[in-house]
Amino acid sequence: MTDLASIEPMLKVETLGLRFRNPLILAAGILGLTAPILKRVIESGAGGVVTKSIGLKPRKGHPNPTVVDLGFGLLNSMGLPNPGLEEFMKELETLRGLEAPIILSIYAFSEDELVEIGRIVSDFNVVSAVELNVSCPHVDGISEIAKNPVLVESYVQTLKRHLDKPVIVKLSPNVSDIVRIAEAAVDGGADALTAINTVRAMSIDIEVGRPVLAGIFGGLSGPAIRPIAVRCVYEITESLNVPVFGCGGIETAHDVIEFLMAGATAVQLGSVIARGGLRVFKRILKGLRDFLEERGYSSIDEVRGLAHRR
Amino acid sequence: MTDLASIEPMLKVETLGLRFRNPLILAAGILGLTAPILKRVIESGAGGVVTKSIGLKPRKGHPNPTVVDLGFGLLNSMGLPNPGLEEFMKELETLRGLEAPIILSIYAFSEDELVEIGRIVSDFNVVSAVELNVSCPHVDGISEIAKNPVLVESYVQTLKRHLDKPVIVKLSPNVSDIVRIAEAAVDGGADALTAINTVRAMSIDIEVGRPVLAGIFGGLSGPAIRPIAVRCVYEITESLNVPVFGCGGIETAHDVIEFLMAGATAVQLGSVIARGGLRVFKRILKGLRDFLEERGYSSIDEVRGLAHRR
Amino acid sequence: MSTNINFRRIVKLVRVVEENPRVKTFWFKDALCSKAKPGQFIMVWIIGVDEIPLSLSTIGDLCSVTVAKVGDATEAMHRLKPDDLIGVRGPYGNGFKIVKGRVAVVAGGVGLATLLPLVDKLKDYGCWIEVFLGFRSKHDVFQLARVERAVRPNGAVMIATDDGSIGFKGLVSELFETHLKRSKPSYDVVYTCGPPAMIRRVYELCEAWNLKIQASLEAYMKCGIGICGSCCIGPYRVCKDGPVFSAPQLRKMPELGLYKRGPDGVKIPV
Amino acid sequence: MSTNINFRRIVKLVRVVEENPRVKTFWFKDALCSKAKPGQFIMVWIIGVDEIPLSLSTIGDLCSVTVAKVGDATEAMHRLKPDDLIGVRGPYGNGFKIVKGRVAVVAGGVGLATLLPLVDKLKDYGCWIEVFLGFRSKHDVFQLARVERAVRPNGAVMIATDDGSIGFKGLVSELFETHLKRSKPSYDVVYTCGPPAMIRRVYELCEAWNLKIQASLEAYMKCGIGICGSCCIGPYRVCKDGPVFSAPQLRKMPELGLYKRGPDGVKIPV
Ligand SMILES: Cc1cc2nc3c(=O)[nH]c(=O)nc-3n(C[C@H](O)[C@H](O)[C@H](O)COP(=O)(O)OP(=O)(O)OC[C@H]3O[C@@H](n4cnc5c(N)ncnc54)[C@H](O)[C@@H]3O)c2cc1C
Ligand SMILES: Cc1cc2nc3c(=O)[nH]c(=O)nc-3n(C[C@H](O)[C@H](O)[C@H](O)COP(=O)(O)OP(=O)(O)OC[C@H]3O[C@@H](n4cnc5c(N)ncnc54)[C@H](O)[C@@H]3O)c2cc1C
Ligand SMILES: Cc1cc2nc3c(=O)[nH]c(=O)nc-3n(C[C@H](O)[C@H](O)[C@H](O)COP(=O)(O)O)c2cc1C
Ligand SMILES: Cc1cc2nc3c(=O)[nH]c(=O)nc-3n(C[C@H](O)[C@H](O)[C@H](O)COP(=O)(O)O)c2cc1C
Ligand code: FES
Ligand code: FES
Repeated sequence: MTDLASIEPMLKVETLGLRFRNPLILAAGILGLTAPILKRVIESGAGGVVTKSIGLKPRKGHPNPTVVDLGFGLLNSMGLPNPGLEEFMKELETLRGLEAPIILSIYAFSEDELVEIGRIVSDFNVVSAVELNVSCPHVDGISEIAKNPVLVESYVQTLKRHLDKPVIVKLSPNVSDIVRIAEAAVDGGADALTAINTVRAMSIDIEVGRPVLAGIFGGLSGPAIRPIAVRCVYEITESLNVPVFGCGGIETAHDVIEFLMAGATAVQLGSVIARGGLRVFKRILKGLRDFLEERGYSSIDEVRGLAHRR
Repeated sequence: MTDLASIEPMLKVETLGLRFRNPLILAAGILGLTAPILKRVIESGAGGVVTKSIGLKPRKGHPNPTVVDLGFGLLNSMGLPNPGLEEFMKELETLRGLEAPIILSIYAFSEDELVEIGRIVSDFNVVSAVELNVSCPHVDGISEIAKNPVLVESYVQTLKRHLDKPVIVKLSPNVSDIVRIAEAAVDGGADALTAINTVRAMSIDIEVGRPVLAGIFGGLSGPAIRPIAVRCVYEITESLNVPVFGCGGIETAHDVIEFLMAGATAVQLGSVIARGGLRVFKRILKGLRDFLEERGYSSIDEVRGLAHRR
Repeated sequence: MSTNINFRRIVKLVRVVEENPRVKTFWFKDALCSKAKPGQFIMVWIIGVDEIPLSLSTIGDLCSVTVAKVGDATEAMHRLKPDDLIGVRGPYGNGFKIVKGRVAVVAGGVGLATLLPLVDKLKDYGCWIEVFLGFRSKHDVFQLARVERAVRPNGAVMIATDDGSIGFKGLVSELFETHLKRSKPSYDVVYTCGPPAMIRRVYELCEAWNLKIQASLEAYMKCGIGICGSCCIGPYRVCKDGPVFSAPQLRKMPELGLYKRGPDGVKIPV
Repeated sequence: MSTNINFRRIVKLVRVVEENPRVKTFWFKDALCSKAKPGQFIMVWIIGVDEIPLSLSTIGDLCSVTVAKVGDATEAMHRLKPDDLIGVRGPYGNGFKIVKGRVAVVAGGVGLATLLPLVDKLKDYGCWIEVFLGFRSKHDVFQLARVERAVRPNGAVMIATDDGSIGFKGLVSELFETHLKRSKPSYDVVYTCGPPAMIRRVYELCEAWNLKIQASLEAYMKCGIGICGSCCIGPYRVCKDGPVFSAPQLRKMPELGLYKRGPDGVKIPV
């Protein structure tokens, strides 16, 4: 199974005018803070990578503790630490000629910031697409955006107007009606959606009577949120005809198939890397190949959306 | 530990003008469809019980499969099966003189229905309080109510106007801002809140390419949602001064303390009964007593809200 | 493979046997079912149709359920062919407690399905087994050879049919009563499964004759794991506390054989 | 008790020892830390203040961390008294690989803390151990007796201080270089921990003298479990792939000893 190339025909995904050799994409904020580790993730088998969410200015993020393992999921309140766009583009410069598209995740506190980001990134050809994070549940000024369809449409419109690359909008599950927000994103010009970001949550250390995170609230990820994420992907693809990257609690090839059947175009992996390391990519790829072969499917395109049949 | 009476002074909860001998209340829709099993739950140690959600007319609920175990939680789409209010009141008639308050859970598709329910239940003294379920995530016509603050306020107001009993409003986590909905409920006259009902979710059986539930979407309960529920209880009690029943994923005395520290007045137990049986009440009560004694607390009142300290 | 019995497994039907025009047996392989106890049941997902409780009628390397056609779900199941898929979860419930000695087995109709693995096991334990089988007519008899194989030479099989087309003419409870009166046998236990009215009658006979009873009951089920409350009879959940109940428990079920509950919890006279 | 090392345990400090005005050792009991390997670290929650990585400086029934006061979190930690609580998770990281034979241990400042359990263990394995310790001045020396006990009679301890107040005057890397030049020793491995510039120099010396190296590195950490990316040096995560690295890995870290990264990932010259 060192031979990724041989399984590419079964697993490749073409979307947004890009070619992913397989549907496993590194999720935003997972490792993607430096170029050498992104390169290593790609060498480990990822079909694509999303970087850490980057803003115009450097940001230290929330104080520690920022990540807690709850067993069935992680709770994090990283708070979008990042070195700022300019510094980060220098970092990415070294990443040319790799076998997987690089998607830059960005966030902005205002549409003015988006205009500037769009202009700067348009000419930066290391990056194939941009994922707009409007959904981080533990950063004031960001978490609110994803809840407001008017704001989402306007943000996406502004970014699209100033950015000459495909835009993926990353949605939040912490909303009354995710389809409504998805529609707003598409109306604003989103080329694709990612569902979902983490679920707003918290945990208390009862020995000391305090929240376990310094930031009090955090985002829940991992297996616990998978059924929520699958529901979101299904609801969106039931209503809208737009590529959706499924994300949330994926740990196995089984889980990937579940998201594909729910209608996802490809998937993103996050928390699983804490438990499974970078080996997860090859392990899951092998599992996908075995699943397809055993059931007589010739490619993942044949399972996509299957659960929508009536 | 057969002696529940001896630990009552540490564990009793007085709220809504009612006296619960301990903070462990059976959650709505768990077993509470017949009188003899409710009686058995109380004999097993529950400090109070909430019945199955009852409507004006009998309702068969969704077709099977309606309950699926995902390991870290349950997914259900019961669809509010119940024999209708009149039939159910006959059922409850036999439940007098028990050691724990009986809370009637109700739902209504319109305010007219609420008026009628309020009138009927006002004189029914088997029931100490009413929990209004506006939050079932898999029944059209109900799941929408909890998302709309105007509707919630109006529903609660109508019920309060026609019902001479304390009203608890059961909130949904499937909203953009649970505090806003909690406020609306309190503005409408709610005497207390329950947080949370299940989280809208789904799962797909990849062997057959279909949703695992006949109803496609269901509600996620159990450990997976505990950090979401704790967050909701904390957010509400941070903003509002109203008794909150914490509910979601509680399995151990540890979890109960976590909810109390988050600000809950008492808690409700649901899914844990699938794995732990009716023994869970006594097991948790023993755990609570041990926790309090080991840490030198004289009652649960001393831990309540502790995590809100700055 | 997971050992959580609640996780649903999709299994392929390896064989479908028509027992009689109303009853079919469906064979499949499932590791967890292979370890079930007699009297346990599984929740069977008839894909796209329904999920219903069915007793395991064979427990072994291959397992089976034996199903009477009585409504939508069972009719759909009867249309399934070898290689078709079903979903199973479980095994659930307490199952029968094996009592070594002299035992009676009283089965009504497809209730026999539930008792078959018990009879197999009782034979292994060397019990003296007297089996009373009730059917509508001789056309409804099924798995008789298997029962006779299990019982011989240490026991007896007696049959009652409503129309008298074979054996005793009348209800199996009447056959059982007649036998009790005539032979005054001292059974160590009476196992029974069948329609609720029959079970109630057998239970009453056991009370009168001072015999221990283990009765497998039925009730409408949704969750199968003891939380939804739809299967309650008296203070018991049939899915979790049962489906097999003893006399002290049956005494707390005044409704037994009088009414059952529908999916909505409404009482339906039986 | 759970065996998930990621679950945070609240432990009581049983003893706090002042090693020197800048360094204290904190003792506590924790089952999972008792099973750690030398060179592993834990994430310590200084409640209400910060969570920081600290190497285990003793691994046994009682464990310890030895902490230099360098900023807010470590200052707050220095204010803690016996019976105060801290949170711990881990142990994390790969730890040192034990090489039996003739080994050098090169420690700079509080980097010695990381190497102490290693020295204890090397002694158990009967290694010949030459320890090179670097401090600012004689007032900064700590745990010297423990090191000497572990080394004697099969090895030697050499000290360097910046001000020459004890031992060799100069950097410990200079002392090590001098020793290499003079004695041309053939170590089976060189273990090192200390400030990045020192590690870089020791690494260069090992490359030049063709010696195997195991260097324990530091980087800013948040998650400690290999997903947040804040501790990356070259293609490696210090928390998960490290903190102990060998020469082939160090060769892929051009930034080593030149710059480190802050919490925001911005490069800071060292
Ligand atoms: C523990 C247990 C073991 C059983 N074992 C067997 C068996 O081995 N063989 C067999 O043929 N039958 C068995 N049954 C009965 C079987 O489950 C029903 O016959 C079947 O569910 C009927 O479904 P239907 O849609 O075909 O009929 P319907 O037309 O829906 O109803 C016919 C009858 O079946 C009952 N029923 C329908 N759905 C359910 C349900 N989800 N749970 C319980 N009862 C239901 C109805 O209440 C009604 O009395 C068992 C039932 C229980 C509770
Ligand atoms: C694997 C590992 C093992 C360590 N073992 C020890 C040890 O045994 N004894 C000891 O005294 N020190 C050890 N350290 C260093 C220790 O973590 C820092 O000294 C401490 O975090 C400083 O916190 P502060 O708030 O007091 O200082 P600050 O004023 O915040 O910063 C001082 C320095 O500490 C670094 N630092 C601050 N926070 C962190 C963090 N979360 N992760 C990593 N570095 C940080 C800063 O980058 C800066 O270089 C270790 C570090 C690592 C990575
Ligand atoms: C430590 C950590 C950091 C994250 N940082 C970001 C981020 O910067 N931007 C973003 O859009 N999502 C971020 N996420 C969310 C993930 O990209 C992903 O949406 C979420 O974790 C669910 O996927 P998972 O269950 O596979 O982890 C982060 C998640 C974790 C656990
Ligand atoms: C099988 C099942 C049925 C339920 N029925 C109801 C109901 O009728 N009314 C209601 O308000 N909540 C209902 N709930 C939600 C529970 O009361 C509770 O809010 C939820 O399960 C979270 O708690 P838990 O994690 O302890 O189960 C039901 C939950 C389950 C699992
Ligand atoms: S079927 Fe749900 S409790 Fe028995
Ligand atoms: S500290 Fe997060 S990856 Fe190392």
